[in-house]
Amino acid sequence: MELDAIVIVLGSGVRLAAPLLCACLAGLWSERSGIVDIGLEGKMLAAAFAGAAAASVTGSAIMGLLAGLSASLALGLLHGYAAIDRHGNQIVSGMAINMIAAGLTALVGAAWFGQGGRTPSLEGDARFNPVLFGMDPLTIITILCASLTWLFLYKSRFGLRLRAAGENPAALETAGVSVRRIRYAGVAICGLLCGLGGVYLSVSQAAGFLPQMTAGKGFIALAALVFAKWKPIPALFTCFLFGLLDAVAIRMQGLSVPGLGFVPVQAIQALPYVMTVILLAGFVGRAIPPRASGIPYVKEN
Amino acid sequence: MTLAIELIDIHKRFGNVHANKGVNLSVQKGSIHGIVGENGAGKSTLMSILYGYYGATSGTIKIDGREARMRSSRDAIALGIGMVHQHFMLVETLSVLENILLGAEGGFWLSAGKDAMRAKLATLAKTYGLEVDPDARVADIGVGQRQRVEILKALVRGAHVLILDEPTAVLTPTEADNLFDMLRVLRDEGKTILLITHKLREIMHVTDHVSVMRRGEMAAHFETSHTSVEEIADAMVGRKVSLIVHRGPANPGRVLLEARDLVVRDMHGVTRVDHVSFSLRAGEIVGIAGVSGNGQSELLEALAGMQRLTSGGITLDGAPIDTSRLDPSHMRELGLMHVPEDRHRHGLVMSFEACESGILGFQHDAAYGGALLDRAAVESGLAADMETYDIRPRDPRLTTHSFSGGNQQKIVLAREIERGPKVLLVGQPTRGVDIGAIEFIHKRLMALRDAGKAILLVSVELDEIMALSDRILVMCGGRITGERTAANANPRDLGLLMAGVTDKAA
Amino acid sequence: MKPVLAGLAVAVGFMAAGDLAQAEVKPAIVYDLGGKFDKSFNEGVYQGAEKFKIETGIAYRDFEIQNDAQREQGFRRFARDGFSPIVAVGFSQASAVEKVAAEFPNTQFTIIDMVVDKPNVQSIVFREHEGSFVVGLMAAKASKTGKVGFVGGMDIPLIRKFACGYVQGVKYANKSADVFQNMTGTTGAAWADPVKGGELARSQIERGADVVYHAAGGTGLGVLRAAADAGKLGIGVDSNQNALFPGKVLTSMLKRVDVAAYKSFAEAKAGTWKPGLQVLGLKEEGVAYALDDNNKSLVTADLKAAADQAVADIIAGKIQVHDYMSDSKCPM
Amino acid sequence: MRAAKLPVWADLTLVPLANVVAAFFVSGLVVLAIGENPFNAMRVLISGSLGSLEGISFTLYYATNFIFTGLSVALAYRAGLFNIGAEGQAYLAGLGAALVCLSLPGLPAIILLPLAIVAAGVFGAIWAMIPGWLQAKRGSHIVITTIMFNWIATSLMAWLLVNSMRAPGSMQPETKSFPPAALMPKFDGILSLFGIAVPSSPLNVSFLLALIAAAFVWLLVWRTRLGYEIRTLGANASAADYAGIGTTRVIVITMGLSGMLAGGLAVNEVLGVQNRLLLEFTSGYGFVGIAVALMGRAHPVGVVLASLLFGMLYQGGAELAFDQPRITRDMIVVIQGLVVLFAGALEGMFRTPIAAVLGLFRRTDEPDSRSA
Repeated sequence: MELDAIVIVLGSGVRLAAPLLCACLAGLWSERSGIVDIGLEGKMLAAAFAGAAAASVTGSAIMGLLAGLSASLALGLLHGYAAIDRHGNQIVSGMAINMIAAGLTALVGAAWFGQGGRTPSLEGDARFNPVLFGMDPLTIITILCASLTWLFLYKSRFGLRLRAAGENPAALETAGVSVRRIRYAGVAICGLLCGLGGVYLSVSQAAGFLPQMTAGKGFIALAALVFAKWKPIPALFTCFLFGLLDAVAIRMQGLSVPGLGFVPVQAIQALPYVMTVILLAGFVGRAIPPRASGIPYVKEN
Repeated sequence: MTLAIELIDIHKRFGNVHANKGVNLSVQKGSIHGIVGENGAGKSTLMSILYGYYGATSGTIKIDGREARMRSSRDAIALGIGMVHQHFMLVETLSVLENILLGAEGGFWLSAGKDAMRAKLATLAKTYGLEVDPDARVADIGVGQRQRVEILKALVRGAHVLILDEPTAVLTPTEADNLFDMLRVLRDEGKTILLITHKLREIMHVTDHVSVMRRGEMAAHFETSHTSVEEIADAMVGRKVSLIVHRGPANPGRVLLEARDLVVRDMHGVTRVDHVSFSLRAGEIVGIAGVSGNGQSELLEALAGMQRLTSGGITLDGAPIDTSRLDPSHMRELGLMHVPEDRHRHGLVMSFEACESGILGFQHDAAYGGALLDRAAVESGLAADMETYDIRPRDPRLTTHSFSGGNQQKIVLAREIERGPKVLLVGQPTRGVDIGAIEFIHKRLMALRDAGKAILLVSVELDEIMALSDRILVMCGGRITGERTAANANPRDLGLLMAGVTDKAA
Repeated sequence: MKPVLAGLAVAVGFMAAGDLAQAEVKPAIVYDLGGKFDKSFNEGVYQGAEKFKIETGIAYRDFEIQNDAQREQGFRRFARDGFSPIVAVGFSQASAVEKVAAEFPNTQFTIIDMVVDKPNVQSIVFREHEGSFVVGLMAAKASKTGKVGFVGGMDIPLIRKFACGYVQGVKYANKSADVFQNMTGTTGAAWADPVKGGELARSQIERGADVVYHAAGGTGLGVLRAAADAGKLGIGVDSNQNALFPGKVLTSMLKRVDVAAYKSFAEAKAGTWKPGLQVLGLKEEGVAYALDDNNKSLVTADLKAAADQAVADIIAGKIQVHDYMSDSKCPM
Repeated sequence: MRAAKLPVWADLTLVPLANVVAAFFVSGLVVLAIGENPFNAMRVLISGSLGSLEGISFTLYYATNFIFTGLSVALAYRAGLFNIGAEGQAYLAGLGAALVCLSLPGLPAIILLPLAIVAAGVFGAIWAMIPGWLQAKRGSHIVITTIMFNWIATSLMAWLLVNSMRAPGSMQPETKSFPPAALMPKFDGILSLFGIAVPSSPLNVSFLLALIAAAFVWLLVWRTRLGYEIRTLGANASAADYAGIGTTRVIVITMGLSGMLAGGLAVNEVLGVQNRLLLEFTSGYGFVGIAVALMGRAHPVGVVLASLLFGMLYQGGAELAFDQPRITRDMIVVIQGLVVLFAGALEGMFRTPIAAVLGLFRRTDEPDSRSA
C-alpha cells in the first residue's frame, strides 16, 4: 500500500474505533466495579436511536446527545437495578437489554417516523460537524475519555473504591463505603459512555438511525475489553487496532495482498474474536477479569 | 470503671434463622474481652452487627455510654470501632498502602492522601512495632503480614475498640504469640479489644474477661482470672461434656495405607504438604493434629485422590497406587472412602434430594441399575441408613438442605461407612454438629476401628483427636513435626509440636 | 376469556370472507428486507403503487418482511385472501414466488429483478448497464481530477453489472480516467451500512475521486453524504436521489421500478397483464438519468448533450454496452 | 439465584406466569404508546396463532426451533454452563447437513435424512465442545467464548457461502437446492396421504424429533448416571470433584449434547423448510432459546411449554404485523426481551410476593437473605 493510502486507512481506523472505544471504556467501568455487562450493544443502539430521533425532531445535535445519553443511562440503571438490588444474573440482564433495545428502537422508530425504523437524515446543526483535523467534537471527547478513565480509575478516590468493589466488595463495605453506591456509579458511567458511542454512530458518523446499526460493535467492544485486560490505555490501543482491522477489511473486498495472496474479508472480520478466544484460553498471555465481576454482592448471607 | 461497649437485647434473624437471640454484652474500656462459643453460636454475627456490617433486627447498641445507630460500617468506623475479620477484607490486587487508604483516602485525588498515610504508617510502626512494606501487593505478602495490614487499617482510622474474629485460625503459634503481645500493648495504650475465638487456651492466656455464647444466646460471663477452662467449656456446650469415648485396646493388624514422602504444591507453587510419610494399620485410628491451614486438608485430599501429588507414593493394602492418575472414584473402588472436612462444599449437594446426596461418589455402583439409575434402589439405600443412623426426618426424598447439620453429617458418614471401607479418611467429623450427634459419630468410628478398619482422622479439635486416636501425628507447616501414642500424649506437648517445635530441636 | 373467543370468531369469519371479493383488482406488494422507505429500490415500488392508488382510487396492501421465513408466508397470505397481482420486490423473493405461484395458479405474480419461469409470473428485469453507462459518461465529463469512484452494496453479479456499465461509460468519455471500485460486503448487511459506505466513499475521495456513483441501497446514503460533505459529487441510483443533497448529487441512475409496479397494477386492472419476461432498458425508459431542479446547475448544456447523445446511440445500437451477467466478465 | 423457596408446582407455574404477565403488561404499554389498542393486538396475536389450522401449524413450526434451542440452553444450564452459543452451533449444524445433502445427492431419503441429521448434530456438537473444552481445561469463561464463537461462525459461514458453496449464478450467498430426498416429510404432506387436508405450512417431522429430544433430555438429566453427574457439577462443582466426577469430561460431553440439540434448529430450518443452506437461517432463534430455557426453568416440560408460547408469539406476531402495520414484528423482540428480563434477571421480584401470598414463611421480614 502506498503512503497516502496508509494515512487514509489510519484516519478511517480512528473514526471506526471511536464508538468501539466508548463502549469498551463503558464496559471497563462497569466490570471494574463488579458488574458484567454484555448489554453494551443494546445500550449503544438505544442511544443511537434516541440521539438521532431527538436531533431530528429538535434540529439540535446537542439535544440529540442529551437524549442519547439519557436513554443509555436509563438502560444502564435498569441493568444496575437487576444486578445490584435484585441480585439477578448479570448475563441474563445484559441479554434482555440487548433484545429490548433491538426491538424497541425498530418498533418505536417505525411507528414514529414511518420509515421502516429509520429516522430522517440529519442535516446542518442536527449533526456534529468536523472541528479539528477532520474530527468532530465527539471523536475528540472519546479519545479524551480514555485518558480521563485512566486518571480517575487509578488516581482518584472514586477509582480506588471502584476497583476494590470489583475485586473484593466485602473489603470495601467493611472499610465503610457502600458497595451498592459505587456499583451504581459504575453502571451509570457505563450507561453514559455507551450513550456517547451510540450518539457518535447515529448523529455524527451516519447522520441518521437505521435499525440494528450497531451491528455487533458492542460485542467487539467486549472482545476489546478482554483483550485490553480491563485496563484503559490498552483499551485505547486495542480499539484502535480493531478499528483499523475494520478499516482494512472494508477496503479489502476482492483485493489481494502482496505476499499474503487473497485474504478473505471474513477472516479479518473474525480476527478480533479469534484473538480474544486465544487470549482467554491463555495460549498467549492471560486475561483475568476482576475477581468479583458477575457475582451479585449479597451482604447478609 | 467505664464501659466501652454495651449491647442490649440484640436480635438478628436471617430469613427463618434466628442467629442472635436477645444478646446482652458489656465490655470495659481498656480491657481484652474474649467471646467464645462453638461454630454457629452467633459470635461472628454479633460482631458484624457491632461493626455495622449487618443491621440488627432489634436491640440497642451503646458506645461509650451513648446510644449508637449502626447503619453501615461507616457509622462504626466513625464511632472508633475497627474490625479484623476472620477472612481478611483485603483487595489482593491492590498495594498495602492502597488497602489501608481504602475508605480513608483523605481527599478526591489519591496522591496527597498517600503521602500523609505513609507518614502515619511510619509512626504506627514505631509505636506498636507494626512494620509493613506499603508498596507490596497484598497478593504477594504472607498471612501474618496481612493481619498486620488489617490491624493498621483499623488504627489509622483512629479505632479505640478493636474486634478480632478468630485471629489465630491461620497463624502459627509463634505468630499468634506475637499477636497477643501486640494486643497487650494496645490494651495498655487504652484500647479496648474484643477477641472472638473458640480456642479456650487463648482465652485463658490473653483475656481479662470472657463471655460465652451458645446457640445465639449469651450463656455466661466470667472474669478470666476467676474461672477455668472446664467451666468455660461447660458453658459453651451447655452440659458436662464427656469427650471420653469408651474404647477397648487397639488391635492393630497389617498396614492398609502407606504414604511415602508425599509432597503437594498448590497452584501458586506453595508447598502445602512437605515430605510426609506414615503408615496406617487395620484396626487403628491415627489422628492428625494441627492448627488449621497447616497442610492437613491438602494431605487428606491428596490421599482421597482429589489433589494432585507433586511427588511421593501411596500404597493401599499392599498395592501401589498410580499417583500420576489420582482419582477419587478409583480410590473408592479400591476401598478407600472419605468423609470430607466440609460437607457443604464437598460432601453433599444441598439442592439434591437426600437419597441423591446419599450416592454421591457412588453413582456408578452396580447397585443402582444399568444405564439408567434405579430410583427405587437409590431411595431404599438411604431409607435403610436413616434407620441405622437415626437420621431425621426419615424421608429420603426431602432436599438435603432441609436436614440439620448433625443429620446431614450422618448422611455423609452412613454413605462412607456402610459400604465397608478398608480405609476411612475422616475430616472434622463433628464440626457444626450438636452434642448428641457427636457422641453417636464418635461411637460409630470406634466401632469401625474395632471391626478392623483403618481410620485416618483429621481434626483441629485437640480433645477430639486425643479422645479417639490410637496414634497421633502432628502437622505444622506441611510437615509432620512429631508422633505420639495415645498413652504418652498430653496437650502441652502436642501444642509445642503444633507450633513447629520438633522433637529434634527440643 | 369471552372477548378472546369473540375475537377468534371474528378472525375466522374474516378469513373465510376473503375469497369472495374478486370483482375488482386487489393489488399487493411484498417488499424486500431493506424496507419500504429505503430511499431506493423498495421505495420506488412504493411510489409506483401510490401513483396507481391516487389515479384509480384502488387501494392496495403491502407487507414488509422481517426475516426470510416470512416471504412465503406473506405471498401465501395475500394469495389466499384473493389479492392479485402481487408484486415481489427484489431477486431474493424468487424461490418464494416460485413456490407460492405454483400453489395459486390463478393469482398473478410480478417479480422485479429476477426471472421466475411460471405461467402466472411476470418477470421484470432492467438493463442497468445501459443506464450506468450514461451516468459513467457524465461522471467522467464532470470530473476535474480524471478519477471517479463506484461503491457497490453486496458483491453479487447484479451489482457488478452496474459497475461494469459504469466503467464502460467512464472509459468511453475519458480513456485515461481512473475508476476506483469497492463493494461494501458479501452479505445482506451490505445494503444497510451507511457508515461503511461513507468510509469507502471517503477513501475514494481521498485518493482523488471527485464523482462517486453508488449502487448500494441504504448504504448509498452514506456514500452520497460523504461526497456532499467533502464538496464532491455523488450519483444516486434506483430512485431519483438528486433531492437528498441538492447541488451535490450530479444525477441519479433511475431504475424505474415505480413504472414496473404501476404497469403491473394497471395492466391487471385493464385485463392486459401478461406473464413472461420483460426487459426494460433505455429504449423502454426502464432506466434513465435524472434531471430536475436540484441538479440543473450541475448538468451543463454540454454534459446534457453528451448524455443524450449516448442514450440515443445505445438505443440505436451504435454503442454496445456489455452486460456483465451475460458472461460474468467485464471487458474493462 | 433463588430469592425465596417455593414449592415445585409454584416454581413451574406461578412464577413463569407472573413473569409473562409482567412482560405482556409492559408490552401493552408500548403498544399503547405507539397509538394502537393493546387488547386488539392481543386478540390478533391469539387468533393469528391459534385461530386456524394454518396458524396452529405455523405456531408449532416456530415452536420446533425453540424447543431445540431451549433444550440446548437448558441442558448446559443444568451443568452450570451458560451456553450463549446455540445460534452459532445451529449455524454450523446447518453446514454439516448441507455437506451431506450436497455430496451424496443420489441417496434415498431413508438414508440421506438420517445421515444429514447426524451430520448436523455432530457439527453443532463440535462447535459447542471447543468452548466447553476451553472452559474446562483453560478456564476461559464460557459466556464470552460462546459469544465469540457465534461471531466466528457468522464470518466462517459467510465466507463459505460467498466463496465456496454459493450456487453458480445465484445472486444470494446460498447453496443450490438439496435433492428432494433431503426434505424432511411435512405434516401437510403426511396427513394428505390419509386424506386429511390441512393448509400448507413448514411444519414437518422435526417437531416430533423436538418432542423426542425433550423426553430424552428429561431422561438423561433425571434418570441416568451421566445426568446425575451433570446436575452435581451444576449444583456444586467441588462436590463433583469430591465424587470423582471428571469435570472436563462432563463439561465437554454436556456442551457436545447441548450443541447437538441446537443442531435441531438446522434440521427444522435447513432440512425441513429451506432445502438449501442460506445465510443467517438461524435468525436469532438461538438467542430466543435462552429466553425459553429461563422461562421453562431449565426443565424439558417447561421448555416445551415456553416454546409453544414463543411459537404463538412468532406466528401471532407475523399476523399482527400483517394486520396492523404500525405494530411491526419488532414487537415480538421486545416481548422476548421483557420475558428474559422478568423471568431471568428480575425473577426474584415475583418470587418474594408469591412466597408471601402462599404463606410459606411464618416470617417474611427478610425473605431475600436465603440463597440456595
